[in-house]
Formats: sequence, structure tokens, C-alpha cells
Amino acid sequence: MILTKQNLMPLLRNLTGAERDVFVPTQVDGVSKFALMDKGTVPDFEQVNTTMPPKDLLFPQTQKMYHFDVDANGSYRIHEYDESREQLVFGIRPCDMRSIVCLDEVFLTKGFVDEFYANAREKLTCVCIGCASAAETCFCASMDVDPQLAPNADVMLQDCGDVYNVIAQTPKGEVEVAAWAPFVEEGVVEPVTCEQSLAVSMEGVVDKLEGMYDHPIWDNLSIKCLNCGTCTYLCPTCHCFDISQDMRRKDGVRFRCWDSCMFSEYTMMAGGHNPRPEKLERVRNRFMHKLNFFERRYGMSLCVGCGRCVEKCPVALDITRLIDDVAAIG
Amino acid sequence: MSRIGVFICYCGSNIAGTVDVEAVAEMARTLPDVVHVETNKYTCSDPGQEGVRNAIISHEIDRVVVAACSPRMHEPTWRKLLADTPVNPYMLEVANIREQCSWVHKDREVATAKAMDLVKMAVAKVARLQPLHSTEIPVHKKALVIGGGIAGMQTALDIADAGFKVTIVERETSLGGKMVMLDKTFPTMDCSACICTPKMSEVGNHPNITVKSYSEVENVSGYIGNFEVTIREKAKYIDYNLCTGCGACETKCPQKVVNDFEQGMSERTAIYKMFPQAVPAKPVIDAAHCRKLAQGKCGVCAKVCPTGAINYEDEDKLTTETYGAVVFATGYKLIDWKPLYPEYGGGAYPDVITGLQFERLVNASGPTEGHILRPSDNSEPKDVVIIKCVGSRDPNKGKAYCSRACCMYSAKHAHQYLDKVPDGRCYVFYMDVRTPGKGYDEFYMNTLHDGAQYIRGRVSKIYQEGGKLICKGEDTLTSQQVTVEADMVVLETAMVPADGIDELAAKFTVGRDADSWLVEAHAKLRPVETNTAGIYLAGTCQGPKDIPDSVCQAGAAASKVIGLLNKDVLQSNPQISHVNEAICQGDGACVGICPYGAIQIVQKTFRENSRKVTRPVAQVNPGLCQGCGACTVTCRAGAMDLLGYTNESIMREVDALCQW
Amino acid sequence: MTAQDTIRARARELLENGEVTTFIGWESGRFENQTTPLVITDASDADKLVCNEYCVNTLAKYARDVVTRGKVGMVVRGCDSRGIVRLINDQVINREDVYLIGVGCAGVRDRKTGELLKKCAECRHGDPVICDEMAGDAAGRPQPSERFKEVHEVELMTQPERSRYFEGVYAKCIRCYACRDVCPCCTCRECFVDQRRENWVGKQNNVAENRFYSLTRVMHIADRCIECGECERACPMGLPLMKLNRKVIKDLNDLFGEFESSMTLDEEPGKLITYDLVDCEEFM
Amino acid sequence: MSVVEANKTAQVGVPDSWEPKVIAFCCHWCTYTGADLAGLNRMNYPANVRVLRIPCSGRMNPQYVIEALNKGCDGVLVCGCHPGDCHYVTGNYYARRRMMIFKRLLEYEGLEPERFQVRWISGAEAGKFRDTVMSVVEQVRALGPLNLTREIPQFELPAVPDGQEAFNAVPEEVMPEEVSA
Repeated sequence: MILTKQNLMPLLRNLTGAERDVFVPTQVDGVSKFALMDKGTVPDFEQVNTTMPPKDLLFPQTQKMYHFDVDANGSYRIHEYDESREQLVFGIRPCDMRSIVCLDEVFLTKGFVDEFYANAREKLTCVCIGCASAAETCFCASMDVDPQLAPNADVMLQDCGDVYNVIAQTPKGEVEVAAWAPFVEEGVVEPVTCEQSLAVSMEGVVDKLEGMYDHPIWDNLSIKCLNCGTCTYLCPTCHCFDISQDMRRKDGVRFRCWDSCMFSEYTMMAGGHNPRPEKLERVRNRFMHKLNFFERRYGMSLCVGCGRCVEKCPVALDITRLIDDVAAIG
Repeated sequence: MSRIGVFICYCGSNIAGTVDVEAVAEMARTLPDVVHVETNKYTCSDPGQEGVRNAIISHEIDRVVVAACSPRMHEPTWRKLLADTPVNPYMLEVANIREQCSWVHKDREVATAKAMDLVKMAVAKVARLQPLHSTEIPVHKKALVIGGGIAGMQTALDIADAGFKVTIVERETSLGGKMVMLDKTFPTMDCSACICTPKMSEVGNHPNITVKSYSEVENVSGYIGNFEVTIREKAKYIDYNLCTGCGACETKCPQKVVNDFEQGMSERTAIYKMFPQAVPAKPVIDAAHCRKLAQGKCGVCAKVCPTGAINYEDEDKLTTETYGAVVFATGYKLIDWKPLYPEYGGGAYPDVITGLQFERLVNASGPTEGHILRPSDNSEPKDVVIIKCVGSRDPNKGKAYCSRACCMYSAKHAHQYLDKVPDGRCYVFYMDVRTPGKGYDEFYMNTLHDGAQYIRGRVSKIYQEGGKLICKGEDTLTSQQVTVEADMVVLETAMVPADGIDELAAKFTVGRDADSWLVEAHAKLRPVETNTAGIYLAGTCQGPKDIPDSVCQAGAAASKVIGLLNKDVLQSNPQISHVNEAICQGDGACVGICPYGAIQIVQKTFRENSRKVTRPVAQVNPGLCQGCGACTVTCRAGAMDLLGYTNESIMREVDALCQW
Repeated sequence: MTAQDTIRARARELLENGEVTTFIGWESGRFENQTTPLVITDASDADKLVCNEYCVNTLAKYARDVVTRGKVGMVVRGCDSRGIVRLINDQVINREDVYLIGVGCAGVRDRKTGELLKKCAECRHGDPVICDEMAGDAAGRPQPSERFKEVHEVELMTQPERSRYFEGVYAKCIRCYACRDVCPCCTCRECFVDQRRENWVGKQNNVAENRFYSLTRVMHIADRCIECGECERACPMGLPLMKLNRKVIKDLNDLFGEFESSMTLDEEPGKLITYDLVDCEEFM
Repeated sequence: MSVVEANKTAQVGVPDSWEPKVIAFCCHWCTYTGADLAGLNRMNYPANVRVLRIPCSGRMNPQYVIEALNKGCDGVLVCGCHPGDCHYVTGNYYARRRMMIFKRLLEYEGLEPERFQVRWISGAEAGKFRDTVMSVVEQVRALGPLNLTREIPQFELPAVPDGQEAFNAVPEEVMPEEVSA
């Protein structure tokens, strides 16, 4: 099936039904993120990937979990919130789709299902658009992500110059594409291969990282790090969160909010001990988690090569240079 | 889990009149951690307090909220009540539902809602309070008096009579200060020597008083009860144990020096006693002018001295002692009028003299043995002009304030002059005559009766013409120009603080006002105390005043010191700032803020992440901190917190008001 | 001998003769015109040091972490040197802990667009305010005319407009704290946002809590801000933070007299920790 | 990205039963004494103000103001001794500078000036305390509820999902008879 780029906007306007929120990548007040599509928004499909990742749709920065209160005779009543809604994200990139694979692994597998995430995940349909060209910071190919392929997307639009190659990949995708009948035509087109200037080889990096606990490379790297939370909050696969509550006298709401392993308070224990007191431990932990720990636990790298942290780090700390340096060792 | 007890008072009908106390009690029972709520007709009465005490015991309450009258009224009462229960007296919060609720609102329903809010705030705050204990500060039973004038001596005597050791530090070579320079003292005209010198000898011989003359305070550290003061006893070059004060050396010394004590109107020798009745009655060698010490020649005094007391190799002696209290009695000096008033000759005319110079002229032990002779040609002046408020009440040329004592002593000068020169004429130029004391105005009327001519107006110019000093002025009562040809002019100049008061006060962190007078804690209610605990003021160092007021203040300061030294140990105020050393950066932003100098930065060693780290942290001195909390806001990290009003308790108090 | 060569030579020399244990500068990054801070300990790395018009980071705050290892050598321009003065005056480091090589700065450029950064267009002190030696001569750039232009623009807006404007600003903030971590004034051992016991600011990310954090931080750095503009540059969401900092600096100057913080080591304490009996009175 | 939480009550829909809630941070030595004096003289002023006692206006941390505005107050009043009268000598001088700067910053960010006021009220000025309270409450009432986005936790209970009874967990330690009359 083929979808011409001119038909894209009419298709989008058609999709914004009442019962479903459609999110598209756009500029909101100078920040590019996935925002609700309504009359005024101008979707920007040219930009490779948005500054704010789409993880916010599945795992919002602040999410109300449940409300509790004490009734007259002193017993607690607890009511769960379910804020998940039918959502369609249109224009998500393959690297972000791959990050959703990681998030699914974390939130849905290994014997514990996070129902807040699960509800949101069920109600999310993803229409992925492949990349014809890459930004200078993109290196998803090196992290075994095909810029034109997203196996877990419901509908895959492969960018073929001025048309999209529409592939429905899941039953939900078929239903979706069926509704697009007036905008698509038959035929298959060869997708444009996307050249990436930035490439790293992950060859043996995961194993080498095992033995590098006290390696001086961490010291040189962590000295320049500011320990702010930018990279963790912009990273599509970072999933750490903290639970806190809003209290009133006898009732309150417990909510979940993003947290970053870069903050010292993240590992601060009640007695005042901090297992990761200095920047060095925290920076090492973050990169080890991205490149090694996740691989060992789930068999896939937690870095999808979207390049957001490389682009937005205030001190240009670069995960790709770390990978090159590790590869070059020994 | 804390167990909070809430006690709501009816206060007869004062509270119950417009606040439904039972409804408030009902609401209080639903508050978190509240395990017992009790209402009471009169909680402050004995039965009321008994009820509270029993409730605390029976319900094992560990935090108490009293909703009644203002904490300013009965907080001490509740604290005493808790003192003999297992509850710490500071685990208490008072909700003011009388003065700020039932008395100021008429509508019962609105007042009850507000009372409920105030109780909620109190419960939220009390839940976060910690038990506080006041620390004990030792008090050294010794006092230090700086300045040996009449105020310093009176203070020292009163303290010593109460049985405490006192040290007087006097910069000059003898006690006495300015008073001993005077001839007569108003209003009773008894001669200053007759009432001052007995005091000096009494001080000199008092077993509890050690006099350190010719000495100055070098540096100070410590705080109330524990002032470590280093005193520099300047070299006297005479061994006071050997010296008998016979005076042989003074007669033989060849070097003549201008005598400051005589206001420069006569000379003294390099080895000198300030005046005959000096205490200690032993001379001092003036190192700057002594030929032996300055140029290495002479040495006559050593040869002449019968007991060999002269020691040219003498050095300054530094001694450090700990004092419980310090009293400033540093006195005043007269303003240097010469640069300020060129129109009065600016010092060019020798016959234009100051009040103190006149005192020396009229004094029997003065340079002219009491005969009033004008300095230029030692002739007896027949016409004398006295000009008042020279430098006082003159904001643009001198000082803005009134120096208080000059009205009286100018009348005294006029009276003394007319007494000693029967055919003399005395004109007094004045703006106002202020004689507020007991017998003061009668004294002034007496001087008028003696024939002193009081002319209301200021002298605008004095110039010399044919041996006469022409004083041109205006008589504002008759609004005519007045010209007086005078033989001698006496200027009653303004009082200003003694030299070096700024450096000395800075050493003790005592405040000074714009004119460098020392600042008392409260002008009306605490006139002899300062904002630095343990430091008191007496006499003119606090502001211009006459001898009766100075002595009165000296007694007051002494009573404060005695009150302090009577205690073996001081209870410090427990609601003071507390440093969380884990967070403290040691940047010292709080040090400059503290009006009491209670915070200092010290180096401390901590074990952090299994490493020993030495770093600067702030340290609060419980003796000085008054608990104002200004430092807690400058501390960005919140390391400095105020016990009793911690950041957390105030934040939860705000939350309780807004959300409960 | 360009400034960069002098720096490299001096860095090698200092490290070789052991005068400094570490040297802080910049190195070129992976992409064209990209630079990233570099801390070297042995002389052989000295040739990695670069100093061109794309060195966007202010290095001052790194001195704090590295000073425990011994004396630190550092390249300083206007903003770096004021940052170092700020650290010294806040007792974070001592003057003898750092050896400063001054470089005149004509402003740095964005690696992609090549334009002068906003913080450099508004920079008032391009040349270092303190340094032990100068590598290359001072740039001597004229001070920009309109220091508080942005602040005036916001002040001219009506109250509802300002309210909506700042609500929009705070809606974008994601609380990553890059502004705090890049600021040389923000050197607390434990920031108030991490104090869960006092619970000053909740962890949820909404306009109210973001405003609490922002207002508090502005009040904390009010009289010490060195106007280096790094917070604005580091913010991933592009919040106009200098509009807030400059507003407070403008008020401080209007109310309590002209004052530029962190210019000299013996500067008098900030305006908010001193007082004057004759301050203008508006609360009577 | 979380859309701006629109929990502002639209100006139009102000319930007429709405009463402004104002918090007054009063210094113990002067204004609190003045407030007590107003009580002694049986003066009358609106009950919308709750006084929070602090030792000195120097103790007033700007963060308390933001907390109050965020959590539900519609107006904040900070009172202290007249400059020169401070029991702790310099407390109100520092407070004056801090509050002047902070007040301008809040107004710059869109807070109506009347909502955050600072006044020096001495221990004898009971009348001034009453008048200040009355004027602040009137001004805040005129402005209506604070329409800045605030952190008042929205507790609208979600509809209980059909078929699933909201489970009641009875905690062990808070026994009913514990909370005795």
C-alpha cells in the first residue's frame, strides 16, 4: 500500500476522532515534542526526532496512581486512577519504537506487570514513519535498529522519497489501515536507505564493560559531567521513577514521577548513606545500565541510538565516544 | 507515633462567648496523632492545670497543644506546668483563640471555623517539634571595667562591695578621668577633689579591685560569662613595688613636656604624676619625651631615686584573664573646636579657651593656683564672655545633639568668675538654658543674681583689636546687634566620645550610633545593657550626661553585673539556631548576618564515604544566639535551622492552614 | 603563537613541573566545531586542548570537583573567571588552589548556526577579571548597551499576560536541574529540592512546583549571579531563565545601588546579606 | 508532556460562598503584640486572616510565601517591627530588602500586587493591624480566588469501576477505640 505525502494531512485530520487522542511530533512553544493534534497544531515530520521522547505518552512524568482516605470509622479506602485513554501516536520514529520495546520489557515482563503502563500500552496505536535522512547525532543503525523498519509498530510508513510505503504489522494495524482506504493506493515502493554519518561498533563492548569497574575511563568521563538530569529525562528508554504523595489531613493522592539516577538524592538512604555518593559512580552506573546491565537482563541494549543525549547534553558528553573508547581498549 | 493532647479553654465566657469550644474539640479529635482532647473552664487555674497534668500522665501524651489565650500571656505558665511532667516543656504549641479569635470576631460560626483552623495549625506544628534543653554556660565571677573616671570607679566599687573581683583598665596614668580636672561641681559647688579623690583612694585600696593604669585592652574573645580579655600594661619604666612616690625624680627631670592634664596651659617633666592626688600615686616615664629612652642621654632620675625603682629596660606586659561581665565607662572628650569655628579665631587667640581650660585656671592645684589669669599675658580679665553650644546643636558645623551638661557648668563658670573677680563683668551668650535637675534652676537663678549678663544669641565673630577680643553677636530678645569687648572668652564645647572608642567597641561587637556613642539595648527599658549579652554601659560613653546621671548609670550597670555574676551557671535560651553539619558549606553567609556575633566558622573533621574530610562548618554559640532566625534564611541549603521554629514545622503549619 | 598554542605549551609546562596536578580546558568533540570540557592530568594530553570561538562551556564549576586532587590549572575567559571569583568568595575553593591562564574572549558561537550565542551577545565582561597570566591579548569587547532589555519587555506586559507567559514557561520545565548544576552560584552540598523532610518542593512536575523551584533558585542566587547565561544555554527546554535573574539584578541595582557581583576577590558582601539604615521604605 | 493542569477556577464561576483565605506571618515581638492589643481592645476585623507567629520578620523565608500561595491561600501578609524597633536589632532591615526584592519578583511573574503585602506594625498599633487586615482581605476579596495554577491536589474521586468493590484495608495500629472521646 502507498500513501502520498500530500494525503498525509487530510488523513491526519480524518483520524482525529472524538474518542481518540492523536499525538504528532510538533513544536510547542519552542520545544519539539509529541503533542495533541488539534486544529492549530502543525505536525513537523521533517525533523528526525523530537527533543522530548514519546515515552511521556506511556509513562507520563507525573502520573496519579491512586487516591486514599480514611472514612468515619477509621478504615482506609483506596481508589485507583486510570488516566489511560485511547491514543494514537502518528509519526513516531523507529528508534523510539525500539525504545518502546525496552519499556515493554521493563514494565510488562519478568513476572510483574505495571498496570498503569499496561493500560496505556494497550490503548496506544503506533504509526511509525521511517527515516529517509538522519541527523548528525543519529546512530540507530549501529544499535541494530533499521531506520526504515519497526517490527513492533502497528503501522509502518516507510519513507520512499515523496510517498510512504504503508505496511500494517499487527491486527490493530490492519484495522487502522483498513480505515485509511480513501487515502492509500495499491503498490509497493522501495524505501530510501538512510545514510548515517555517525556510526559506532558495539563489537565486544558489552563484554569489555564487565571488567571495567575501576577503569580510569570513568574518571575522565565523569569529571566533565554536570550530574544534571537532562540526558535521563530526554532518553526514550530511561524508566526510573519515584513514588511520592500529596497529603491532606485525612486523604491524599499517591503519584509516580520521573526520577534520575544522576541525582544524588536518588540513592540517598534514610540513614544518610549513599551507595553512589560521587559523580563517578553515578555516571558509570548510567552507562553500564545502558550498555551492559540491560543487555545481561533482557538481551538487548538500552540505548537505541536516537542521539538525544548526544545533542542536548550541556557539556557534550557523548555515549558514542565512550563506546569507541571501550571498543579501543584491550 | 507521637501522642498529641489538645486542651481547649473556655476562659469563662471570653472564648466560649463566640467560639463553640465543644465543636472545636470534636474537630480536634479527628486530627492525626491526636489521642486526647479535653476542654476546660479555666485551664490556667490550679484545678485546670491539675486536670491537664493528670490527662498527660493517664494518656501518655508526649506533645501538648493548648488552645487558649495568647502565648505571650501564658506560654511560660504552660512551660512550667510541663516541666514537672514527663513532657519536655518545649513540646508545646499555643493556639491563640482568644485575643486573635474570640475577642475580635462577633459571628459565632466564623469564629469557630477560625478557631478550628488555629488548632489545626498548632497540631501540625507541635507534631514536628523536638524536645529542647537549655545548655549551661559557666560564669566567671570577675568583672572588667574599662575606664577609670567617676562612672568606672563607681561601677567598680559597687561590684567590689558585692564581693566580686573587679579589674579597672585605665588608659591614663591615674584614675579620675575628666571629673578630677574640675574645680567645683554643680549644683552644690562642692569641690571636685573633695568628692573624687576619696573615691579614687577607696578604689585604689579596695581588696577586690585591681587597678591597671596606663593600660589598654589588646583583644577580646569569648562571650557572656567567659570574656577572655588580653590587657596591655604599657611600660612605666618604674618598678611600682620599690617606688615610694617621694617625687624626687620629678623635681630633677630636665625634660619639659606640654601637660595635657592642664589642657596644655603648663608643662610637666618627662617622668611625671598626672596630678598630685593621682592614684596610683607613683610616676610614669613618658618614653616619647624622656631623653634617656629617646636619645640615650641623661638618666638623672635613676641616680636620684632613693630606692632604685627606675628600670629603663621595662617592656609592655600582656596579661589575659577571663571575665564574666564587661562594663564600658570610657567617658568623653571635648570636641576639637578649632578647625570647626574659624570665626572664633580657630585657636589663633590664646585667650579663647575651652571650659576645661577654665576649670584648670580656677582650680587651686591648677597652673595659676586658682587665680583667673588669662593665658596670653597672665593678667586678670575684667570682661569675660562665655559662649554656649559651641559644636553642640549645630548639625552643619559640629554635632546635632545637645551635650546636656554645658548649661549647668557654664552657669557655674560664670558664678566662679564673678566670685573670684568681684569687679569683673561676665556675659553669657546662649540659645536656651536647660537646667532640668534637682536644684539646677535655683543654681542658674543664683548666677543671674550674681550679675551674670545672659544674652540670648550666638556670637557670630571674634576678632582681636587692641588687646581686646571683640565679640560680635545679636541679642535676639531685643533683636539688636551686640558687641562685647572681652579680655577672655570661654567656649563651652560639645562632648564627643573618647578617642579610639570605635576600635575598642568593635573588639567587643558593641554597636555605635552615627556619632560613635555606644548603643544601648533599649533607650528606655534597657539603658545600661547592650545587644551583646554580658556587656554593659556606664557614664558618658553612652551619650553626653552630667556627673549625677553618670553615677546613677554606674550603679545601674553594677547591679546588672552583680545580677549576672551571682549566678554560677547561665541557662542558655534553647530556641536558638542549630547547624546541620552534613549540609553546611562553611561559606559564612550567616556569620555576617548575626547581630550578636553568635556564629563562627570552625574547621571540623568528618568521616564521609569512608574518608576523613576536614572542612569549615558554622558553629552557633548558645550563649550569644537569641533565636531571631535571620541566619536561617540566608543559609540557602537550609543547614541553619531555628529550633522551636524549624523550617519543617512552619511549612507543615502553612500546609495545615491551607489544606486541612 | 595563537592563544591555543600558548595554552597547550603552558599546560604541558605546568603539568610537567608539577605546579598543577590537573588542567581544565576544552577539547574538540566528535562533530564539526563541537567542543567539550577536558580535564587532563598528564602533560602528554596537552595537545588535545583547544581554545577557539566554539568553546561554549563555562569551566569554573569544575574547579570544585577537581580541587581535592591538588592545584588546578584552568583556562579562564570573562565568565569563567567570574565563576572562579564566585567559588572563592563562597569559600568553595581557595585562591591558591587554582592557577588561571586568562584568554580574551570575543564571544563564542553555536556549532550549528555559527551565530554568536545569546549569552555572549549579552556578555558584559569578555576579558578575565582575575588571572595569573594572560595567553594572548584581551579582546576588549564593548559592553552591550541594553542590559535589561528583556526585563523591560516583560515588565511592559499587563499582569494577566505576564501570568500566562510565565505559566507557559513553567509548563515546559521538566525539572532536570541542569540550570542548577551548571551555575557557579549553586554549590550547596544538598539542594533544597533534595530535602524530603522539609519537603519544600514536591517531586511532581507541574506548573506550581516548577514555579516554587524556579522562584527559590532565583532568590538564592539573586545578589551573586554572574550573568554568564549558562543556565539559559544548558536548559534543554529553552526556558528564558535570565529574564528572571536579570529582573532581580535590576531591582537590586535600582533599590540598593549599582552592584556587579563576583568582580573582585575582596568584593563587599551581597546586597541581600547586608542592610542600610537609609534603604527606601515602602512598607510603612 | 503533561498538559498545563487547568485546575484554575475560572473567574466567572466563583461560588458566592467563597471566602478569601489570607495567612499573616507576624513577628512575635511587635505585630503579634499589636494583634493581641487589638483583641484586648475588642476591635473587630474579618476572620479570613490566620496569624502564624515567627520570632522575627528576619525569620520570614520567601519560600513560605510560595508554599502558602501554592497550597491554597489567596493572599499573604508579612508583618514585622518598624525598622529600628527590632528586638533582634537588625532582623527587619534584612527582611525589608528580601521582601522588597521578592515582592517585585512575584509581581513580575504575574501575581496581583495586593495578594502579597508587607507592613511594619508595632506593638502599640492595634488600629493599624486591624486596618491592614481589613484592607488586605477586601483587596483579595475584590481580586477573587488566586487564578495562578496551584498545587491544590485534585481529589475528585474516580468512579468506582463497576463490579469491583473498592477494597477496604483496615490498618492495624489505628484502633477505633483508640480515638476515644
